[in-house]
Amino acid sequence: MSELILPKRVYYTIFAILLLCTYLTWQLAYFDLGPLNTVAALGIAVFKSVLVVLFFMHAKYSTRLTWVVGIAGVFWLGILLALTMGDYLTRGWVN
Amino acid sequence: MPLPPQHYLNNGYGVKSWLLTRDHKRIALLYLAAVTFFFFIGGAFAVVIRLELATPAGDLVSDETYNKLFTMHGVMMVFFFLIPVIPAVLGNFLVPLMIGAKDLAFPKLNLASWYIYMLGGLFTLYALVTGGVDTGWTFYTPFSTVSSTTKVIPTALGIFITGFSSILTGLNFIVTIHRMRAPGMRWFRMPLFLWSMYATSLIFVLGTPVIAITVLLIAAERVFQFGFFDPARGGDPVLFQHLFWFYSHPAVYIMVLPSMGIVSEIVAAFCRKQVFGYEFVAFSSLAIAVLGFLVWGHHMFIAGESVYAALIFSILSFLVAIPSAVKVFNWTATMYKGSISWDTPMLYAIGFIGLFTVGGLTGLFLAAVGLDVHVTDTYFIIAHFHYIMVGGTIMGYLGGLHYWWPKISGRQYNEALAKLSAGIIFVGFNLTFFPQFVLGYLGMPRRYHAYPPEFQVLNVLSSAGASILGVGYLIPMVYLMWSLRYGKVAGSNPWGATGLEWTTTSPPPTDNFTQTPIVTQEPYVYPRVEGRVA
Amino acid sequence: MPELAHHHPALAHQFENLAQQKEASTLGMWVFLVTEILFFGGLFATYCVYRHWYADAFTAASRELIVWAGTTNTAVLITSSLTMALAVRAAQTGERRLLMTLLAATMALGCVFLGIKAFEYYSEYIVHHVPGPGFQFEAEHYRHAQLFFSLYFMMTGLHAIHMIIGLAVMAVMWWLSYRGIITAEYYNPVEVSGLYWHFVDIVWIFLFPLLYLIGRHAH
Amino acid sequence: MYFFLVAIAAFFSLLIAGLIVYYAVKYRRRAPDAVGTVVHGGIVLEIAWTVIPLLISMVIFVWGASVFFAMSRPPEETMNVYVVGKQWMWKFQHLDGEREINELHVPVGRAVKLIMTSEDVIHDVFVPAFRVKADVLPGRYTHIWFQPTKPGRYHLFCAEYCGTRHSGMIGEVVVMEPSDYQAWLSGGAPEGSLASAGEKLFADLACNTCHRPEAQSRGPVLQGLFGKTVTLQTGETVVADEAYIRESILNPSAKVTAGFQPIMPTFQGLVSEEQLLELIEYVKSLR
Ligand code: HEA
Ligand code: HEA
Ligand code: HEC
Ligand code: CUA
Ligand SMILES: [Cu+2]
Repeated sequence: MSELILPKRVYYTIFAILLLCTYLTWQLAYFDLGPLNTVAALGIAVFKSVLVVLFFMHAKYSTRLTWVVGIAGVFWLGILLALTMGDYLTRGWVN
Repeated sequence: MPLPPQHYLNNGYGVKSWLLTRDHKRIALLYLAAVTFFFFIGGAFAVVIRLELATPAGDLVSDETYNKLFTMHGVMMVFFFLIPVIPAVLGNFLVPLMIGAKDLAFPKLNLASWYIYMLGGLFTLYALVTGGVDTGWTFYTPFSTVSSTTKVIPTALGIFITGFSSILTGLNFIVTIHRMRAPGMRWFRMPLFLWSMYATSLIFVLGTPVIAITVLLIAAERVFQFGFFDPARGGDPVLFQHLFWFYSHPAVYIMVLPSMGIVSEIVAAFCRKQVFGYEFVAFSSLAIAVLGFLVWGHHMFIAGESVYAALIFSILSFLVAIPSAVKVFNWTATMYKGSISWDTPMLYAIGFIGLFTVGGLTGLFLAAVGLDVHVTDTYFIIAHFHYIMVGGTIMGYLGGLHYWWPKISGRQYNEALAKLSAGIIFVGFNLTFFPQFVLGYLGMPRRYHAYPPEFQVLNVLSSAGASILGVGYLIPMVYLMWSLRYGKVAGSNPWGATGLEWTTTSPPPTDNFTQTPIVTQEPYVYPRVEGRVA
Repeated sequence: MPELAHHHPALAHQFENLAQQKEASTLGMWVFLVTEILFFGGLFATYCVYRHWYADAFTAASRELIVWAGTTNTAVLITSSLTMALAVRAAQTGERRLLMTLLAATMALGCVFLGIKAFEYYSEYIVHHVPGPGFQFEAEHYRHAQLFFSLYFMMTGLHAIHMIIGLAVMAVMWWLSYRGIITAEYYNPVEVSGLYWHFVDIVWIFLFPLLYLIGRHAH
Repeated sequence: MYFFLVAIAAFFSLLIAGLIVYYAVKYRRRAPDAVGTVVHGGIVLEIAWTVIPLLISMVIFVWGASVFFAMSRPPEETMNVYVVGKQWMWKFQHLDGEREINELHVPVGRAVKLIMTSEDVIHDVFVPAFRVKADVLPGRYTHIWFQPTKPGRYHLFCAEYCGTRHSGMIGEVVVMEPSDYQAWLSGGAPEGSLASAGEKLFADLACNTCHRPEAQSRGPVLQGLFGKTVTLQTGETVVADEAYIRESILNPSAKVTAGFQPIMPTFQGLVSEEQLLELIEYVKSLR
């Protein structure tokens, strides 16, 4: 069994970053950055979840297969969103 | 030759030993009983549909009843029969045997998935006996959410629940195939059936959750009046179709891939020959599973999706046909210079290849947008998918059932009767569904309870074919049951086939193998018998 | 295969050894999480479409949500993820008391989250933001704001159900630790439940900006 | 195109079926323990039967796509008919006010464009003889067009399942010689053209209090609006088509025209689908 015991420090550091990000995304929401608001909000969310996945869920220290599985999930979500929006964004182009 | 003294069937009797079993082989049989039950319910609906359509006037049943008939026919056949049938019956039975494991990775989950399936089935049966549903198996909104007054919610919940049984089965197979292969069983030493089960499981896992949330939204929309798909509240009915087909197109590959796996096994076994282009067949399963997710919009060409989306979905649909073509050609090439025996499973496999080809090629008609406009929502579609699902998948399933029946039951069925019914099914099938291609091209719309008189001749042909087909399906029921008691004992490898499942006794012991097998070579290697090469 | 030296009581018959069992159940959980991604994916797709169509109404409606509650809840959940991660670590090192404390803390935080959520639901109920015949909103965005709130309740509601399931799982884990079944040798159940808990956290990490934040700045 | 595809399908079906049967007979098992000859896979063959179907299918794709493109672009000059689907009947409105139910009269030789919407669920107009079909959605306008070439009566089906009487939601397209068509037109009770009905509504609903021909009104000038590109408050632009006018009436605040306040009330629930079509036709007629 691959015993992997991370030092507690890692968890605390990640936790601190996550809280910081939460504060940041909350405050940023009140500034008008144009379309960047959405980008920032989602970018921070992605960053946060990547941290959770890598450290809290130990993906960083897991097998390749785990990576493949996780990425596949996100990729298929991407297919769903991309092709669906592909329809909505091109509606009414031909008339 | 007697049956082996100890096997999974005589390891405990009584209801409890079955209903609480964790043995994948017994669970497979539980599934077998359940799916057969649902098949005959769905089939009974089909019988009434065909009877009604024998005359142009809507005289046998009312229009309301007719709509419920084809809806329940579609729902039963798709969600409760064809999707689970091969994975949950033959897959459950064979996956551990074929990779040389004692059981699936999660036996309790496996049993749970059967109960979940039954619970979903009960919901749907409840909907059925308390009035039925009339939305079509596609549940298009806003009809299903604001207009229909029938039992949409219990049916939706039934499908929602059953979805989890699919997910658990798929998850179980994926983990089992990754983690439980016997020593030496490398990926490229796996039988092709396992590749197809693996590909199917991917679709289960990636697609099913989306249908789950979609039918949940339907139920929520009816209960809470949410309006996601109701234009009167700002929603878009076409969005529902996107979500529905995101699952339901890949689902058609759930239905056909396992059957393709079976055909690969049968063709190899009855030609006594390695499958031609093994790697290509294996990878084409994965390719179908992946590409299958990119084409769902081809069900919506005229439904109000954008023209560009239609074109993209069209071209992708052609791409997904290529791996299917690869498979068909490879099977044919496998037969070249084989030592082909004409046993029943092989007859079914040949039937599969032929009918699947017809069904698949007509799929190309539909994928060509310009042509689909004319034939969509007509009997052409009905014929297309029955060719693949009935002519293809069910043929493959019956082939597999016959092929592994000696392994499952330890006994042989009556070969003459089996050949006869295979013949009847083939003839009845073509008579039922070929006329429907013509009907569709002439413009007869689907889901019609009455139709203009000029379509009658073809409809009568189709109804006649259906009755032949029905008889063809009943015969195997009889002789397979009969063989359980009176069939002659089969021995562990009646076909002289390769594969780990044939190395253990028939029926296999509860733990499958007395010793964990060690695999040393590729699949389908038939030893040369001195000087007797055909 | 020769039997392995130690035959742990928790080893199920179909596995050769504990390592194989652990790998199998971890993989199983990851695969399950993938299905969860796509389950929520259907909702995300719905959200994208309507946010795209009705940007103004969605902005107006999202401004009605209680940000401080959402933000606090995010922090609460993140903290519970920390206690969860530490709980797994405690299980690995075999510190049983600590493990039980941390699991209890995780559950407590989960309850706080649900409490705040319930408070939010209640506030929205008071101001007639629950979709249906009683829904009230400024006339200009009435219909589409209702769509937003439908999505809001659907998404957060499903998330809350996942939280409740998570709490039940944690309760079982606590019981297992209490009974001494979880040991440094066999801690896999805790680890796998942890994966689930973190996943539910991640879903919220996305729901928070999507529902509460985007579009808040205007005005 | 259909027959080209039938030919391809027949060719491959027969090829496969032929080969299978031929092999099955030729290589049938001669001795009970005989095994097959080992034939190793051929990469050339594999590539060939990957690439050839790919090429064939791309040909089909391009062909199908171009047919589809032609279908989705009506010619410049069309005779427009509005269609409203409703459980379970078809309502047709000709521009000059003629209304029909479940029957559509058109002259031979003219390109006809149907502008379709639904009052309740999704329906679908399908005229097999003209090879046209399109879903009819509530809350939206979809279009098809066709050019009848021979007088006669043709089936019109509802091809999207829409409830109990779906199979009864049928009608006929009656194609007439232009002279007969004129006679038919004048035979019906003239209720005034669609646009004039719309004009009356426009006054009844008090639209004209805000929308006047002069530039300084409370609402934008609608003269010449149709087909123009409108700039919105958000800076985006939209083309003023039927869908846009419809939305402006039902949900005015969704797309607010640049330079105006969102003061226009919604007419959701006040006007029926048919009245909407009249209003739209009226706005279109304002040149
Ligand atoms: C098991 C089920 C199954 C399978 C496998 C398929 C396979 C395919 N289907 Fe089918 N389909 C259905 C079940 C299935 N379908 C159902 C149920 C519906 C209707 C749902 C409803 O509305 O109720 C439907 C509807 C449907 C439509 C929508 C029609 C409409 O509603 O307007 C389309 C359109 O593109 C389509 C296309 C295809 C294609 C391209 C394939 C391809 O995968 C086929 C690939 C196979 C081959 C091509 C044959 C083998 C190849 C050769 C012999 C070599 C020669 C090949 C070339 C030259 C390329 N199908
Ligand atoms: C796995 C899928 C599957 C299977 C196996 C079948 C099998 C059959 N189907 Fe089905 N069919 C669908 C899936 C399937 N179908 C779907 C998804 C639809 C679309 C639904 C929709 O539009 O929403 C459809 C629609 C459909 C229609 C179109 C209805 C319409 O649009 O109006 C027709 C019409 O002929 C039809 C016929 C048949 C026939 C004759 C069989 C035969 O193969 C059946 C043969 C079986 C038997 C005959 C049973 C044998 C048993 C007995 C004879 C005993 C009888 C017992 C009692 C009476 C107690 N089907
Ligand atoms: C109270 C005044 C008022 C009334 C009554 C009114 N409108 Fe409007 N209308 C406006 C204003 C202001 C706008 C521009 C702002 C906007 O787009 O919402 C507008 C925009 C429009 C537009 C879009 C025009 C463009 O240039 O983009 C159309 C079409 C329209 N109205 C049609 C109608 C019809 C039809 C009626 C009657 C059924 C009607 N309106 C009644 C005030 C009014
Ligand atoms: Cu209207 Cu079918
Ligand atoms: Cu499809």
